[in-house]
Amino acid sequence: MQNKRPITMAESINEAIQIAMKKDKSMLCYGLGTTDPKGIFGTTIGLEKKYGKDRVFDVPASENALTGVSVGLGINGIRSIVSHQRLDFFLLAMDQLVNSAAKWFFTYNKAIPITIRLIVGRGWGQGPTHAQNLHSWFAHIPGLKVVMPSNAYDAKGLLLSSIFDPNPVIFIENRWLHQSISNVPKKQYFINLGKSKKKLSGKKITIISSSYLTAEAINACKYLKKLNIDVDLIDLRTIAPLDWSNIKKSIKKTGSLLVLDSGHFSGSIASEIIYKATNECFEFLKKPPSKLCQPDIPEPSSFGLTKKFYITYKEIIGKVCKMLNCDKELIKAELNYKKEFLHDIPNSNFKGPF
Amino acid sequence: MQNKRPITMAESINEAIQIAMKKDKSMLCYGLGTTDPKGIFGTTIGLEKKYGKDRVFDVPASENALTGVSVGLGINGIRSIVSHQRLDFFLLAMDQLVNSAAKWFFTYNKAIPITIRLIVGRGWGQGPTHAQNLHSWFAHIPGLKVVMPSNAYDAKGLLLSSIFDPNPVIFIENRWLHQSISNVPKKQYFINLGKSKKKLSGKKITIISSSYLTAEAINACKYLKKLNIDVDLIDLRTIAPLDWSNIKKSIKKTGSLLVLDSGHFSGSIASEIIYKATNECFEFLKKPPSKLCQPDIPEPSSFGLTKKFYITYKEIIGKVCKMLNCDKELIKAELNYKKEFLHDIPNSNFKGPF
Amino acid sequence: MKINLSLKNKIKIWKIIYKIRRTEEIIALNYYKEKMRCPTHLSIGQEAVPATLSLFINRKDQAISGHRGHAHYLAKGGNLKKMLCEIHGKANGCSEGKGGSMHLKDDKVGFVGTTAIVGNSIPIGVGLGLSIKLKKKKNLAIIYLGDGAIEEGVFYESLNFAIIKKIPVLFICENNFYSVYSSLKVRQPKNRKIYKLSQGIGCKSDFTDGNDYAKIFKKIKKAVEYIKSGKGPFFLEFATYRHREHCGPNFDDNLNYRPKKLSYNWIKKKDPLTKIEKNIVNKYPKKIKYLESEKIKINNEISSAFKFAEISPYPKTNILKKIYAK
Amino acid sequence: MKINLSLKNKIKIWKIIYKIRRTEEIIALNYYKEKMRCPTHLSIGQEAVPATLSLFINRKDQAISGHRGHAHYLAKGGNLKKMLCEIHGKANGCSEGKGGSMHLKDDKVGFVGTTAIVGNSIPIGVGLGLSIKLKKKKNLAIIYLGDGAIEEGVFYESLNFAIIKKIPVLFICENNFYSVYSSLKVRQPKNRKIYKLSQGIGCKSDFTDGNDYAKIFKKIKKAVEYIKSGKGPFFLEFATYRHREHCGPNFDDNLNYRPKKLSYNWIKKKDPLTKIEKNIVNKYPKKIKYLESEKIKINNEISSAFKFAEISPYPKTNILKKIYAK
Ligand SMILES: Cc1ncc(C[n+]2csc(CCOP(=O)(O)OP(=O)(O)O)c2C)c(N)n1
Ligand SMILES: Cc1ncc(C[n+]2csc(CCOP(=O)(O)OP(=O)(O)O)c2C)c(N)n1
Ligand SMILES: [Mg+2]
Ligand SMILES: [Mg+2]
Repeated sequence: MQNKRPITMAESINEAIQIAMKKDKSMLCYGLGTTDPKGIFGTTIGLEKKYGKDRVFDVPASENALTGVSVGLGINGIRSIVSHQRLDFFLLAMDQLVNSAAKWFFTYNKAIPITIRLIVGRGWGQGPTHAQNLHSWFAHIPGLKVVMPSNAYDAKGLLLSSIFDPNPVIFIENRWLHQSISNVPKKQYFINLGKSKKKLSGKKITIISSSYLTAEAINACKYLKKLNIDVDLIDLRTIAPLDWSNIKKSIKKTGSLLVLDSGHFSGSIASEIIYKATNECFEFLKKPPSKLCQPDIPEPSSFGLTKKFYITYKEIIGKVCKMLNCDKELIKAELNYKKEFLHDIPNSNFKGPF
Repeated sequence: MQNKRPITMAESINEAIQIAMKKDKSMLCYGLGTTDPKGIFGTTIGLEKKYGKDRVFDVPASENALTGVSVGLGINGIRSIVSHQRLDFFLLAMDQLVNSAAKWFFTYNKAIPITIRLIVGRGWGQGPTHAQNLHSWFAHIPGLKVVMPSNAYDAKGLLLSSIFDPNPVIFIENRWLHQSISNVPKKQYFINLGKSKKKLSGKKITIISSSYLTAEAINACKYLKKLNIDVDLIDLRTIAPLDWSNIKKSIKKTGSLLVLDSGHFSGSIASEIIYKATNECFEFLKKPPSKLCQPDIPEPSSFGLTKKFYITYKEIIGKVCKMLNCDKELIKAELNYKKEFLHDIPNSNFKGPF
Repeated sequence: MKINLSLKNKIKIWKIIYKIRRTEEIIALNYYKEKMRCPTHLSIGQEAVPATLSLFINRKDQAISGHRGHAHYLAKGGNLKKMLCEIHGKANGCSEGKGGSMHLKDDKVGFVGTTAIVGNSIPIGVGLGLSIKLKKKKNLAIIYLGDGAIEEGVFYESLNFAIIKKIPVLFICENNFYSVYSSLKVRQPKNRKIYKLSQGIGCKSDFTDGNDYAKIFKKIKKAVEYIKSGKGPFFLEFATYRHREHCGPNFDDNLNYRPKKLSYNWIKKKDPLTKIEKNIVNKYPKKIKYLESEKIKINNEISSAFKFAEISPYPKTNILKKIYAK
Repeated sequence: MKINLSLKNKIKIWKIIYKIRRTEEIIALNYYKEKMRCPTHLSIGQEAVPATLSLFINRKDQAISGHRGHAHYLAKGGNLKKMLCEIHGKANGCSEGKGGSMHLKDDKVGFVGTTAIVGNSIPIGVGLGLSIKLKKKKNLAIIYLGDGAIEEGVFYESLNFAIIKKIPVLFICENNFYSVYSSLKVRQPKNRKIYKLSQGIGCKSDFTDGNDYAKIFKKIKKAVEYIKSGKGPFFLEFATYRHREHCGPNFDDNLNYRPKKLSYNWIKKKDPLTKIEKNIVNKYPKKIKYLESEKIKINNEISSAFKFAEISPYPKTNILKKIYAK
């Protein structure tokens, strides 16, 4: 049983790094802002002081080189965790990621233990180059693992597994989750990469989600419950490797599939899941599987332009009801109960400007 | 009617660039090797002499900066065509491609007319970082167009359209097609981006292909014909935008779908097409749509390791027959007629080492 | 070039500095209202360089900048209303609300844009310069960059290319010693000057105090002459300082990431606005009245622009459909 | 360091140069058979630098290189059979046939790998150096790179980082004036020396003739001493020349991309093998016999290794399943 110890995901990530730094005395933790007063949204605060300047350090704005450095360290058996405050910045490092890190083990039979933390921005006017969800890029590259935690508890166990995985792991954190709270054991624990998590059990429809969308999905399912729609909700946890066997089981049970994906619509990982579903569960499908993705549009900055931009519990409810042909009036009535928050912040405590 | 004028795709690309350079007197053509004696597999030969050093030039090995330069040129209305001898090298330029080129029009309402030629290596021991097919990455990014010609005729018309398109266009050339020959009119002609091409008309199954795989598909269809399987073969020509309406029509007719994709299996554009097919043509599908992709493995270098690595007409025939439940013995007999070529070169004229 | 640092020109510089300063202060003052919902990097303290540069360039010269672009935009003559609308995410914004504070442009005055990825705008600026050269115009491209941006490989690649092709680009590096909270110490070799580095790459370069309009004036004059003579790019490094936090409206020296003495020296003793205003007032006391009346005008312009932004409508979402140019 | 350029050491250098030269020539001779089915970049003409360096390093020093890596691999003591097997795509290859000529490694002698993307191995080498430093070892990391590789921004980023962290890295830049067919003229500023550039970035650096073992010896000695004293990286630029085409077994000066005089001078007059052999033979005529007998040994070793590679089996395809380390 999990004890009651509510902490934020930022804190649970910090704990995971600390446990790892203690377990592996040679492991490094670096990246722009790692040692600064804000400590990457609080996730790296205190590390430099505890583990020393040799192991925890700030770096120049040279994303590509510093990715390559972690490959060199890995060749010599030194693990590293490298943080980037936005996924978008990491586009500068695609050569080292794809041509070096992802392929070194294949080519040279030498494990490269790197964990690359990428934070995905959202809201508060982040705009076109501070909020990209490009996880499907990473999942397309053989040799990489891609982890997308949805809560503080998972983040700790998944990050520990990522750090001690002998492969390059892309660990994607949605910025809106850093302040989300769950009960997190103090001790170390590992959550297997490649295994999904059943969040809710139901019979009417399978919903697949990951990262922040799991929070919206859970919210949606509460309302759907009131409409007598019980959902089999699976949180992917890792999108590469994909836990296909659990998804398959669920689809066979419900015969209906909705995949949520924060990436752009075209070329999303959602489509890959739907391909698999169609290919392997064709006879079980009662209706065409569907997906909700972000549109094929860069994120605009304006508060006025982002109002309908994100997938929220409302869109999920709407989509499920459409798929299952529910009574529209009923849904509307249910939804109108819900208080309106500002759509570009996760809660009233959330403050810009960064 | 197309006149008989057989030339290679390398030549037809060269012609397209020349036509464009004449039409638009300010347009530039650059990239590593553009002016060298080999002229990027023959595609840029003679250009410097005809259009001058100001407009046609070699550059330092600085892929990211030179992509940004083309954005700056585009802002001032100067078109450019930038060539990269391998797609893999272009991974260095993802920041400028995704964060600048793809988003400039969205953000600033200013068209950026760049054509980026990426050559995809294959065979002759290219190995892990000289043969990557990452077109699905580009198709995932809003604002980019992605063109993948399958023959000399298409290449000319598509390249002209790409160059005069006001958007950044990724023009992907499979190296094995450069020496492929078709009848190509001397004059200029444009092939619309976003429109596919019906290569064969049939009723039993829809096959979707692009680039070099179209050649293999055509080959496969010849054999399938002998087995009384007539195929509706669609060459995508451009994968972004995708010509969904034509694909849809075909699926409704045949009820069966096989998508060929030279990219890695997971997160392929093939899955996106299959998602659309399932979502919009569910009731027409007689069987689950299927795809053939390259495996989720980097390309190995060894002749011995690549033997079964690529999708050839044989795999296509095998897959179609499996989907349509044909007689296996018959297929084997048919296939054994075919003379064996070395699998790591497109034909006996093809020579390494680069 | 025949430009002198006459009283008239000093006043021109002062006006721009003052306008930028006041605009930024008004933004800071109102940020708490949560109507400007985007990351916002203020230029307070760093106004002297773009203001002085404005004497040497016209709207046919093209400038590009990064995340901290307000001062560069305004000094180039960028439309104040459109900037404030953009920061407010409004339809009248210079990027129609799509980009926010980090995406400013004004085509009418040759301000081509700003980008939010460090170093990202540098090669684009070189491309602008190359097109100017190819079109055989006498203008130049201006690339604003910070001391952090020079750490990105693309800076090095871009500078190398600009030198080879003798591209008319003026690199303006505002070295404020910090990249977010990180001091130069953890990012660059000790005692290596950025302008010397640029020289090592092969570019003409120079350095001066970026809060001293007179020194800036001299250096820019020389650099612009050099570029206009067709010899290629010039790299100017200016030491300067931001007064407030990296991103956002507040002061943050309480966090102690910058030495107290350093901040005191730059903020209290070397403030560029104080410096130029004092010079004018001391040397030409008769001008005090004029300055005061100008201040009123400028403040009025700002407050009416600010109100305009506040009451402007949000953009229609159909503009989001424009993903491809036609 | 107590190493002198004694006769013994000259012979050591000569042996390595000779072995590399002959291996490459045998590869070139046999390439037409189409059994070595991968892009292959020969080192003929550029053997002197890695051969001389080998006197100063041992198997605990780690080297990394790029597409033209044969000489670096062999000079570091890399297994000849495994290299030839790799080029032949055989199971006994040093990358089990997965990488080909452009992917060589031999862990036993500290040859960590080569990569096929220009500039790509540079930051990896810096990472190697950083781990050596963190483990408080006295060794160094060696990064081989060409004059083309320094054009990639990642070179600049990596060098900057190595300097800041005082990482024990020896940068060995073999400047053969060309990147494929492109001369330095179209790629780098006129009259800018690469070692001066590195100095501008903040790195200790030096330059010499890379075909003259005696000069190389002196410079490397100094550089290695500097690095081992803990002061950080050192950048050495060596002028040298490739005799054959960029990629493949042939001569290609008929294409006229290199000035005839330049080629004549470097290939005919400054050949590094001829130079060192002449010196030994002239100064120590008694050694002629020894050299001849060594030549036979080396040639025998090469031809038996070559045969071994030719008859070795192809790898089993199940090795391709190893995408993730366990
Ligand atoms: C590629 C990239 N890495 C990191 C960031 C985060 N970031 C935003 S501004 C900034 C500081 C840049 O420092 P400098 O160039 O000196 O500009 P200043 O803020 O001091 O004006 C950083 C690191 C970014 N936007 N892009
Ligand atoms: C990023 C990248 N761009 C281009 C190439 C193509 N390429 C292969 S080798 C080479 C030449 C590099 O020149 P240099 O570093 O001087 O090495 P050299 O071949 O002269 O030994 C080039 C451009 C590549 N492999 N990677
Ligand atoms: Mg700064
Ligand atoms: Mg070279």
